[in-house]
Amino acid sequence: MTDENNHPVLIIGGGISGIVCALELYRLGVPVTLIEKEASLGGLAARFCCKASEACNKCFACVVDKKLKEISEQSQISQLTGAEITGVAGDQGSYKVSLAKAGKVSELEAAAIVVAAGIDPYEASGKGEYGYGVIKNVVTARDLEEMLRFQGKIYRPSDGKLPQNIAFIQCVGSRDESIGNLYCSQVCCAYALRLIRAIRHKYPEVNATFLYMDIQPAGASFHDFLNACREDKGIRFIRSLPSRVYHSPVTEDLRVRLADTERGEVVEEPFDMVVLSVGMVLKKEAKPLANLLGLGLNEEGFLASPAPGNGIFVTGACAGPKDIDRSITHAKSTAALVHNYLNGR
Amino acid sequence: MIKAEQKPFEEILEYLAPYNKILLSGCGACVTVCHAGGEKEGALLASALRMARQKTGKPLEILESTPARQCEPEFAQELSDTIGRVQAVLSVSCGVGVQTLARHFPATQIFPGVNTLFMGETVEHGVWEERCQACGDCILEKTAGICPIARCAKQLLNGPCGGSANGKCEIKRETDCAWQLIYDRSKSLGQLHRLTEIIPAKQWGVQSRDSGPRRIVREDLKV
Amino acid sequence: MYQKVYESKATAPAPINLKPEVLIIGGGIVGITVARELAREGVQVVIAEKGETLGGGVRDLHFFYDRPAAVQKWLGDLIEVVEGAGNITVLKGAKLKRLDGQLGRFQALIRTSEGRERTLSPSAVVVATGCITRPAEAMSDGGRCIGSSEMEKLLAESRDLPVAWKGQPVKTVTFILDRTDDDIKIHTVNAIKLAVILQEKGCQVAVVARDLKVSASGMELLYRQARGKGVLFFKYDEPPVLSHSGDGISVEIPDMTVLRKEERETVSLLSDLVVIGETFAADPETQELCRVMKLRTGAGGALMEDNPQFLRVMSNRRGIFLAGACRFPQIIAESLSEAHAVVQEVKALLHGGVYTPVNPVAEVDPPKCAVCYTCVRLCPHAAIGVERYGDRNVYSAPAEKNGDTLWQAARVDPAACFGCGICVAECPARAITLYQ
Amino acid sequence: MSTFEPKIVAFCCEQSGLPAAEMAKTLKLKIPDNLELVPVPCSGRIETLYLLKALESGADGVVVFACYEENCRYLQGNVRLKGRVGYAKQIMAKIGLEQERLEIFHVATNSGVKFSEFLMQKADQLRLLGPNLGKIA
Repeated sequence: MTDENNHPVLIIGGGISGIVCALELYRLGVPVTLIEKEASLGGLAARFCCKASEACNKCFACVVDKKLKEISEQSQISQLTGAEITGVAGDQGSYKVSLAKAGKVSELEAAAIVVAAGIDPYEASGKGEYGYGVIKNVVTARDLEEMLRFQGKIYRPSDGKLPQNIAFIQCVGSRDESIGNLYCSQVCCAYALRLIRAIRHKYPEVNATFLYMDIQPAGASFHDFLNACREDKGIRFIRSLPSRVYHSPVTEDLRVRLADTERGEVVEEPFDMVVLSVGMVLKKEAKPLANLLGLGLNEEGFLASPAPGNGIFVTGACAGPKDIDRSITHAKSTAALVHNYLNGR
Repeated sequence: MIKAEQKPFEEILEYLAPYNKILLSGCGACVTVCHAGGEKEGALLASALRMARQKTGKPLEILESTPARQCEPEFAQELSDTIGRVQAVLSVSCGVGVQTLARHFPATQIFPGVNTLFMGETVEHGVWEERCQACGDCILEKTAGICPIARCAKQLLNGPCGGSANGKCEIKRETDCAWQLIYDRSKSLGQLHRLTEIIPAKQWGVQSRDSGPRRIVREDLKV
Repeated sequence: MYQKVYESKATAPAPINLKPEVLIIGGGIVGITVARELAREGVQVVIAEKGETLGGGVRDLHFFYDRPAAVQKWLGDLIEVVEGAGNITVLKGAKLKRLDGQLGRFQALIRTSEGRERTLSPSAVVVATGCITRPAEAMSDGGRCIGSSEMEKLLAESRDLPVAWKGQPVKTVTFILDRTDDDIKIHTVNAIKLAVILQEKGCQVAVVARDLKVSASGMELLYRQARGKGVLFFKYDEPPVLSHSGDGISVEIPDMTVLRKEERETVSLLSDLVVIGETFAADPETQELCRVMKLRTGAGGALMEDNPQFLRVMSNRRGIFLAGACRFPQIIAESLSEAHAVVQEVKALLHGGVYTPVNPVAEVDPPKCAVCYTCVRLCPHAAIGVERYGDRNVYSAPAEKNGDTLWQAARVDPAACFGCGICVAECPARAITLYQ
Repeated sequence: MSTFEPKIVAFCCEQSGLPAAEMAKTLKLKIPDNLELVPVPCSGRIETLYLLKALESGADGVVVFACYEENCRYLQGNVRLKGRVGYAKQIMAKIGLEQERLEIFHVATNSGVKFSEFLMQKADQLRLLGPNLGKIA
């Protein structure tokens, strides 16, 4: 193992962005220390499921597992899990970072720091009208991802049965003045539609209703994918965000109050399950970290890009909502910039 | 090159029924290129035969060999040791290779594993089409390099016939009319006048098969 | 035998030397950004631009949506840096006619508009050819219905003056989105950006769209800002109806804010100008470029399908990278992110100056090869060619090259081989082995 | 019949099937007892002959864990494989072997659960089908 105190680049955050950034810097021969607060690397995206239907739907979740494997085989990259940054001293090109790992405090020197703190999914209970956390059969898309990834099936939390009729409510925590999140999380339309297609492929009998404001594109093949969704008879598109989800404590069935644009009236429609497409917010722990590093927040509440030249970089979704694909591209480009910086350019 | 395809499996199984040890001999030339009888296809056939026989409770032992070209005597000779150890040979080379083996191993049954179909070209990967019927009297200079004997359903020497419609053959609608192709290519070459010339009926007698196989003899080459 | 996927080999493939020379095809924003970054690293860069000027599609833009700077000034400064850099050569009117060889020994033949030819031997090639824009199908007479880039130009030229079009003042402008058959956010970004500027200049602006694609950093805020300034937004399910009305165009659209269909009134937006975003399409020349470079094309003739394994910037061939709108039209910030990712890939490739194949590599046994071209046709990485070997004797050919005899066999270039084994499985002579 | 435990040969693409197998192992999911994993760099590496040879040399069922279409690391590997499996099935039909004994199953790196579920189902199916009579023990 190389001397841990002699790593010029410190990457904070072992999610997909941090991992890719570390791997890319390693390819350029730059010694890296990757710090992750949790017990293992991977971050949020490592708990997503494959959303393929007949063919790959380009959700990029498999790439995360692949990169995770790549870095686990890379003993040259120093990986500190379960470690937290407690202090940062020094400036430009010569930082002293204190970190706590398992109660022990140590200090690292770094010529550059990359912040890849990541995001938290929006805490859906903040939108009380949808009843998340109160009504059993209201789940988040993230819950659904984990069901599919770790159990390979979907079911109603109340009775374990396969829901026949699911409503997907978009923009939960995004584009929402009432909670102060004035940005589009950019990923939710695509992931929700991909989940729907994956579920409909596995269970053709399940119908889905997609309740949205505007459909946001995601990548080169999205156009064809969206057309396939529109042609799918089992997916109903309704441009209306519901005002409330009610539930029957007896049957655990749900009623969603929405404006049905097809019928031209406000209805309360029954569903077996409601999935909230939660958006992104800056990771909770990123704010104290930003304070330590003297980083500000931008208008959308994500980490603002620091002024160039002081050796601090921000990459991935903590700099603004990004899907896995664009987080990887961003992390790669950050690696090139860090390398430039270290070479005095 | 020569194009071939594998014979129906049941047919092969049937004539191999009396044997329990055979040689499957492929060929590294034409039948390899058309994926009919090279090492890969030969091995597949061997594996299939072994399993089919195993199922019937009468196992078949198969030795495999793929000489570079079965139609040369030296390559055929290379097989003699192996052939001495088997009861019969299944040759997945063209009909020529089968006969070369038959000539060199008079005491051994040689069975064909493929049907030899035609001399043709690769139209695209996995698609082959007939181009020459070896009439022995080439007229391609008159027909803009497109052979009506091989490609016209009626083998017309002066076409097209009345059934040609929209550039397609009347016998099989998806086939291009050879004479339409000849016309189009002659036109683009500025050689349309050649088509006003009547091509006389072929002297089939010159290269007749009524006295047995056609034969080329180069006295200067003989040893 | 079915377990035998690899053979082991004592001798590893020889490392391939890589000179720091890179060819960039396309001198748009992505091409020049990659050039500038690589040149800073000491790489010799040649930009082959098919037109006579650098800048590409960004030349049609005048305003950023997310910052106040002027696009043309920014672009001009960048071009100046690139054209002034000692180790960047810019070839204009240049087209790639041939690309032979593989990683480390690419041979590129470029013909410039004066008919001169240049041969280059870059270690890596970056394709950044962008896309083309076509005027959207608008009203047939072309009057009062303009493209988004024409509106940008109009605004850039009018500066402090009120907006005028063909000498007539422009008071009302309507942007119509989603008339083109694609799902990209550029149109929304441009429309809202221009709507804010127009509204500030005293025009009444409306934006009519099926979906407002605000999935870009800061766009939701800009959208709010636009509404705050009085820009009207209408959404439609059925495209709006356009008709001439006096001196202007009337855009008619049902008021979707009323839920009951039968109660919806038709809103008529009388507009001095209607702006429709241009269609972005793959450059038809991409097809020829792909043929020359043996690259794959995806949907609509753009470069490369959307395969997650390629992480946006890789192509099917080792040492060839893609970025920007030649793959998929994006907003500037996203294209630049890809440009820097390409820089990273090229830097990582050239790092150390040699490429050593690490993956398994396929190898043809020449005497067994029937030269059927199966592998050459099927290799997804264009790594196999039929080459002449030294000895004409088919049955004892050494696997060394010596170009003066006739006998040929397939040969896998170890630098270009990805080690997938597709050729191994397809070879009808079973002449190819995967060595680890 | 009750003691018959079918042998399954599972070709696993190293880009998808193998990581899925590893995930199944990590999550301690059930897999059939008589399973032979054959890692391949890409499902495109699997020769038609390998499929038959696996059956010939003792497999009761052969499964190929390949990447989803449009997600092949080598672009065409899984598409070429599809053609070969089709060809192998034609040959199996001639031999008189049940088509269920050979199947492609698409997975991704993160499909550990699917991997396990599919194999358990396959084993049940093969148990009902009985031993492969073409195998040469």
